[in-house]
Amino acid sequence: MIKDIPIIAEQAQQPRRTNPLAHVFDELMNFARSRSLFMLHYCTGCGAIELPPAMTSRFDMERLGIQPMVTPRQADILLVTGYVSIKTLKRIILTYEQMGSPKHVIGICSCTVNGGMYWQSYATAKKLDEYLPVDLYIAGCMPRPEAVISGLQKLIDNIKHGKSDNWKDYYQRYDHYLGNQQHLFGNNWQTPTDVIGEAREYGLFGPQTLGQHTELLESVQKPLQPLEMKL
Amino acid sequence: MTDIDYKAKGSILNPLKNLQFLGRRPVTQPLEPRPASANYRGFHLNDWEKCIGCSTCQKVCDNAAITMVRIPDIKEDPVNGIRNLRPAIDYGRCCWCGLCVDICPTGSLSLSREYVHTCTQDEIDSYFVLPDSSGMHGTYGHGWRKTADADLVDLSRHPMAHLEPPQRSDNFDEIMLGFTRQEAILEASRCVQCGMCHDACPTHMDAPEYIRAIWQDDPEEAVRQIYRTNPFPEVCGRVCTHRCETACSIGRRGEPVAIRWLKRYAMDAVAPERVKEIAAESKSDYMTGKRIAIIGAGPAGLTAAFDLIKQGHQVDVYEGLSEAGGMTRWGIPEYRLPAAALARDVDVITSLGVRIHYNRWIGRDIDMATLQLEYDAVLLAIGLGLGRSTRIPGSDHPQVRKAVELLREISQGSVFAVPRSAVVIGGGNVAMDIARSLARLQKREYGTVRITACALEDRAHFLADEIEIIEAIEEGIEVLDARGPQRCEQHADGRLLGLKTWKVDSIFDEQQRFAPRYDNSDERFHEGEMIIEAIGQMSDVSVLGPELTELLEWNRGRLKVDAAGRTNLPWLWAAGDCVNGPDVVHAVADGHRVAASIDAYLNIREDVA
Amino acid sequence: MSQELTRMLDTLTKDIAGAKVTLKRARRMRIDVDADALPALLELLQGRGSYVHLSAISCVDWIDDNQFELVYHVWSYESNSLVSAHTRIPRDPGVYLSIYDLYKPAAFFERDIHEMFGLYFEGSPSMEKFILTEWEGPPPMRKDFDAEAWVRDTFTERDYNPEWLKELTDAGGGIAIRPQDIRK
Amino acid sequence: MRPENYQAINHPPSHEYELNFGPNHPGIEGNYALKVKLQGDQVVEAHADGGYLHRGFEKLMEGRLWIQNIALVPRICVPDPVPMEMAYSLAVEELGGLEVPIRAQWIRVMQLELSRIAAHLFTFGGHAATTGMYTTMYWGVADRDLFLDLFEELTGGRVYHIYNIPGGVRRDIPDGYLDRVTSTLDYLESRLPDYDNLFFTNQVFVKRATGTGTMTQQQALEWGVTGPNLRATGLKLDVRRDDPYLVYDEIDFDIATEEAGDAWARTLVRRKELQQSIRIVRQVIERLPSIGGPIRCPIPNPLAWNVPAGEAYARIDSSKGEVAYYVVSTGGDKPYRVHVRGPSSMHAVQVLENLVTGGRLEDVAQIMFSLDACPPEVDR
Amino acid sequence: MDALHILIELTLMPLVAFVVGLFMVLMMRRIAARIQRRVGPPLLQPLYDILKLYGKQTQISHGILHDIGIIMAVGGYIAAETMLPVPGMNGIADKAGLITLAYVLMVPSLGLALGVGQCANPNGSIGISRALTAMLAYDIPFVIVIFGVAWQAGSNNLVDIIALQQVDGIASWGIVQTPLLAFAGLFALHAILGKHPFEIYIAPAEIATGPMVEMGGKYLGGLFVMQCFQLYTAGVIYTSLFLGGGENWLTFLVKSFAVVAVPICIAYLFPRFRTEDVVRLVWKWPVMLGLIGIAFVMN
Repeated sequence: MIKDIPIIAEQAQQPRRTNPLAHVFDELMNFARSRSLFMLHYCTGCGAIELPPAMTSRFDMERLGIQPMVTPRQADILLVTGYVSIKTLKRIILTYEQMGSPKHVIGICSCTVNGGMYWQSYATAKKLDEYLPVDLYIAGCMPRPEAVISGLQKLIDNIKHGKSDNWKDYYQRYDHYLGNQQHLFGNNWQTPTDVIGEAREYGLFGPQTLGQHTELLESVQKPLQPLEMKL
Repeated sequence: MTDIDYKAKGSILNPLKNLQFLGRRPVTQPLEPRPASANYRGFHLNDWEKCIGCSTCQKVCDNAAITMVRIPDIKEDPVNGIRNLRPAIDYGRCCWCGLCVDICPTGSLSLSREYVHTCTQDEIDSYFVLPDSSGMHGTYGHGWRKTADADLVDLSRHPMAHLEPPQRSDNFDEIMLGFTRQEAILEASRCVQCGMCHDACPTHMDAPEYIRAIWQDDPEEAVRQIYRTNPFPEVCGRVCTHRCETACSIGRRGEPVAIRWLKRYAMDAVAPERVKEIAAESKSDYMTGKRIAIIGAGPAGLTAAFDLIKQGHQVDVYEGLSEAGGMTRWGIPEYRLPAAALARDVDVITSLGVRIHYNRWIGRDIDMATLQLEYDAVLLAIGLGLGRSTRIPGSDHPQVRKAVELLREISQGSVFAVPRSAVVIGGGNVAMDIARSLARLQKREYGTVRITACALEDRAHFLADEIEIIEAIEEGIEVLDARGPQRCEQHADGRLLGLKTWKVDSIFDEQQRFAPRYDNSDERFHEGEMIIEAIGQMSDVSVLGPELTELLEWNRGRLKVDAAGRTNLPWLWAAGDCVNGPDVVHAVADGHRVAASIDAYLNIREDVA
Repeated sequence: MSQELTRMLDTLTKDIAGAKVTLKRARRMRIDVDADALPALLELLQGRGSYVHLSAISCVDWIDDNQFELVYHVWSYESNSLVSAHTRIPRDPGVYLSIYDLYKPAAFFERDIHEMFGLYFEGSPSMEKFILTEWEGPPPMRKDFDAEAWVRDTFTERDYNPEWLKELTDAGGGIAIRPQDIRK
Repeated sequence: MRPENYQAINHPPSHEYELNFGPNHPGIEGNYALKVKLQGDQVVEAHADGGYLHRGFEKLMEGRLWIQNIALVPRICVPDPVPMEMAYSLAVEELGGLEVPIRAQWIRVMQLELSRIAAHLFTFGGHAATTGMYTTMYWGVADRDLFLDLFEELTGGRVYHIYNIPGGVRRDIPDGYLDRVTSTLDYLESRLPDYDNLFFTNQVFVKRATGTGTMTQQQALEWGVTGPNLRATGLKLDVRRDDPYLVYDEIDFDIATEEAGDAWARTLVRRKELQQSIRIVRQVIERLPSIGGPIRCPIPNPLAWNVPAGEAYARIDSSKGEVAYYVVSTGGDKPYRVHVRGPSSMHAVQVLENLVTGGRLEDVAQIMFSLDACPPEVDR
Repeated sequence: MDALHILIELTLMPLVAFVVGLFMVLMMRRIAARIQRRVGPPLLQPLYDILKLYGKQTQISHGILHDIGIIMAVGGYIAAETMLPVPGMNGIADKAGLITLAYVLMVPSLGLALGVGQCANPNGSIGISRALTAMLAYDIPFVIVIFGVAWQAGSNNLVDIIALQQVDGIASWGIVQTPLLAFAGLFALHAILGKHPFEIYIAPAEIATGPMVEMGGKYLGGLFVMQCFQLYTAGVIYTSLFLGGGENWLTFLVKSFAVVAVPICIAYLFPRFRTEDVVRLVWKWPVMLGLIGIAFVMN
């Protein structure tokens, strides 16, 4: 029972829209995007303990239009809160690929930058940006809710000005990210999402989308069993 | 506090009572970050004025987040223990535990109350920060900083067993009894391994390494580390001027690690025979056939001998007196450095094959020209055997003595009339040595001590070690500061009465030249049957003979040598106190330097040949 | 009270060959026992000594002796005391008996020790991996697994190059001691 | 999107199907997973799946100095980190023969109990949220934040205090701190009626929690349940009483118990413990000013500290249950082995699996939160 | 009334419903925030959310039924809006009766069921089965209430019912005339809105937001729009049935917002029931009250 799941995406960016209203529309969309961020409710690491305070009454993220969402399909921002064990990293990548673009990754705590506290641990990945494009880092171990909110304000600002589009990089340099993922997870690594196909759809297919790592992926790829699909 | 029967109390309408919150103010904080608490652990601050670059913070950092960065603008000052390194923090590692602050020996590091930093992927380099006192994004004031009750650095030294004044004041027994194993390990554990001592030491002893070895309860390894750079550990373990301890980073705020005593502990803990084996470990099997003569069996000469013999050269040492050690043998009293300890050091050196010819006085028993002919190289390490005179009126009286000469007599056991009272001129270690030696003799002979030591310097600037002064006072010696000697008063019968001094206003003039000014209204008289001048020593260069003296170049009364210790004559080197002034460890360093130079010279000559 | 406890334990263990009871401090007892006798000891402790709560099973890798030490910490709610039963088994082949039928919590600890040390427990309900399901290396808690070296081989460190560092390097300074330089 | 990956799940003939609870699931505390096999909405099988938060603490600790580990240990249980620091410190103190000054012990007790209050408030919020009552969560977390403010003032950190080191605590209490603790406690007490109205006497919640995840005394003992969960089955057992550490034997408090052993009883035990903790902290506030002296005994230079060889087993009652550290030293500057026994390694694995099986899908999350399981303790 | 007029009304009425619905969503979130002691979202937050969701670049569809399901969900409500009279506009309310309205209101749930079924996510399936159970539960009191009101008014036309209630001021309002039915109606309304304690099919902690689990982008946007319509519909139906409808726009809006505020205020103070408890409760109290109310009406 195979179902066809088409992607209804915006057409690849038009070369230059002549309609002056289009510009206004883009601005409006950027503004709406910046003021409405759904955050994926996924406690990947210990920094997540400061998210409930940031969400709840004392620091109330909803003032900025940010609210937690439960499934990746609905989320716009993925907060990677601290260290990512290799086991979790796989889920984070799956989750990230399932999120709808435009999507943003925020690396919280030291651990997402250079390993942090667990720099000598065999169980955690050290640099998040090797595996996923990161839009923003918030320093701290763990950052206080105020710091998280300041970071989110900066993200809002960047989105408003159309600057925060690192998610495109994942499509444009998929080979690079896939290579790092394969290095860590082994050569049999694959995800249910067809990133290359999506890159074509979005007009984000770049010279580095394909490469030796995607070739390797093609060669080992096999249809996933339902249970494996869910990992 | 009563227990509530929650199930019974509950009504379905209970929660509706909380609709009151519709009318209450929210508890939400404003969006701007709140000021953090007074001891918040935020981003780092570092006071560069206080920081000495010891990199202890780097060692305690559990996340390997600290990198030491060299700042070319800051001047290195190894003698005072300052490096031009400053810590840089990787906030991709840091966990803000504040251990670096709590252990910082100088107290320069602290954490600020600033906690917000965000950046995009392109700005990720901003996670690597060289903190100074201005904070990450502006000064937010100190948060977590060092407090007295939370210091992780152990500021006080472990006390060593020693003889109390009643036990020691009438004999020449060694005062310091040495660390026990437990004490040594505890004292060694204070070390933070910064290596400031290594940099400050003239001979660059690997103090952090041997301290670590002692802490690991491996004294043999400690001895091995010690012998890499110093063949006089017994001596240096007792009477070294310990510049290492001056530079020690722990000493910035507390008592420095007792590096000198630890060295002595290592030597005490290993049997002399085993020490010999360890010292011989790196000796070359190959004999070069070169012959080197060394004049003077003091620390400089013997160190050079030690190095050269290990490189396979044949070494002959000519010593004018009956025992080796030079000033360490004759100039330092037994209670500070027992002759047996020195003998052990010398023993190790001779066990490697160094031949020492005693009682061979250059110019009397053997002359320089002969040496030049018979040997490939000659090293002059004759030390500072003569005392200087103050040349004040009356100083030519026979009972006005030079400290070095008197000390030598005491060490040699010569019999002389012990004065009932004495005045020592000088405030250096030699002055204290002679004062305390005489005090012991007085105590033994007469049961009382009547000795006055008067120094030019005021108490804060005494040249002698603090502990020497304290112990001298404990032993009943009157130590006076800022007294300028003016005249040795004689009785009409020629008997020496004592010394007249004036108070010193200042010692140096504006150009920092020696030009003492006195306040003659404050005149005092110090009674003394004997006056001992301990204001400095000089070399007995008469051994060179007039011919050689003419040939050599001189610099203000001292032999002029190049950086490697070589004189202007190609076959002649000079080393030790006679070149550098009095300091044991400096002499050792000099010995190494000269030995390396001689070795290089001999190798080149061999190549040419 | 502790004296009584030790006496009680002494009588309890008198039939068990090689069992040695030491009182470490108040409420902490240590029993060293041969590997063969441990299940019997635990059965006695549980049944007659009221040590019903298995607090933990700890494993220590004594690689120099080529042995694993297993420490069973059992607590008595009646006498309020902890008995740590120590036993050693050879590191190779690293197989031991499960005590699941005595203490249910053993299932977790034995499973944990199995994946962390590679020590197999016969009779344990599940020896499947739990935490390290996606780990392919050797059992990581073994002393011969050098985690830091593994990390060095697998990951790279971030190479920062901020402006201030460039300026310092140009001026003749720059990075002097990296943190990894001081680690032996 | 690769179409073949979107197959429907093949339902087995018995109409059983599997559902993954987590790791990304709001009904799971932290990053943890539960694979449940369902028949209708009846759970027939449950398998816990951990390791998402695994960092290899025990390995890391073998590679760090004794003192460096104090920065590491609080991370083993994020919502309630203080008992971790404390248990580690107690074990090292026992090994090193360190005598902790009395003042430090009282400060530690205060810190432990404040941490318990904060953890319980957090748990109430989480538990309420699993049943959809977010207001309790919003309140609970906001009120917990006031306690984090207290911690921040005392220790310099909101969540990771890194405040206890072997030998004592790192800083003395700031001026006027005890007054602020008192006023925060007063505030919390004044809030308790609101919480009672909203949550503890809320009949809908009572109805949901009663009979959910019930275990008997016998089962609880057999499964190695500890802490509030054990006390909810009617057993008056508490490490603070039975195996007193610090100065708990000088402190007057009641052990809160309930009989039923279900989610409701567990919540109520925590509610009562909250009051007991307030009581304990008030006793500390009363006593502390009269206790002078240092806050730490002298410890050797942390860079060269060889803790004498030996082994120690330190137990502590955290808000989740029995925390224990088994520390082995061979006389080196680093631990030879540290074994962390987190209470959740029982609660989140065996106990949870047992309680969930046979229950309903809608109760899974509630059971997990009512057990107050803390996955990082399991994963370490 | 010519066709053009009807057409204008048919366009305007959903638009008005949407705008009012946006503010109802805002009110809901603000009330929640207030009870939870926080500030809450800014004024236009509901609009931003919808705009953003429609502006997402990735729009993942799980098949044609998925699309149709959402269209049904939103469309059902749009159709319902045209049957709810507002001051000055009756739309097709005078042509369609209450029974039609009740049927139309079932369309969104069914549509959602259709769409979610396509997603092949077990959480969604469980969620939708719960949603249908809930529908089954609340429809019975709802129908009873409608029946009672229609019996009382002697008409199943909302325009007539409103007109009847406006005859004599407050005294003629349904809430005064038939208080039991009005209470049952409020109960049913609460259940229709699916707010706590009846929020069984969203239940994030149990089934990770149920039907919404695979919805992203504009599909979720559709659900957000649907939520606006849902709140509006609930408020307006109840206002029309029991509060005399809107004499003018001001009273109309005040009444509708007030009606919606009641279940929302309650919702944030209660946890959710289990599924069977919902059914049991909804079939017990509102049905009982409704039936008694009808008995009174029939007398």
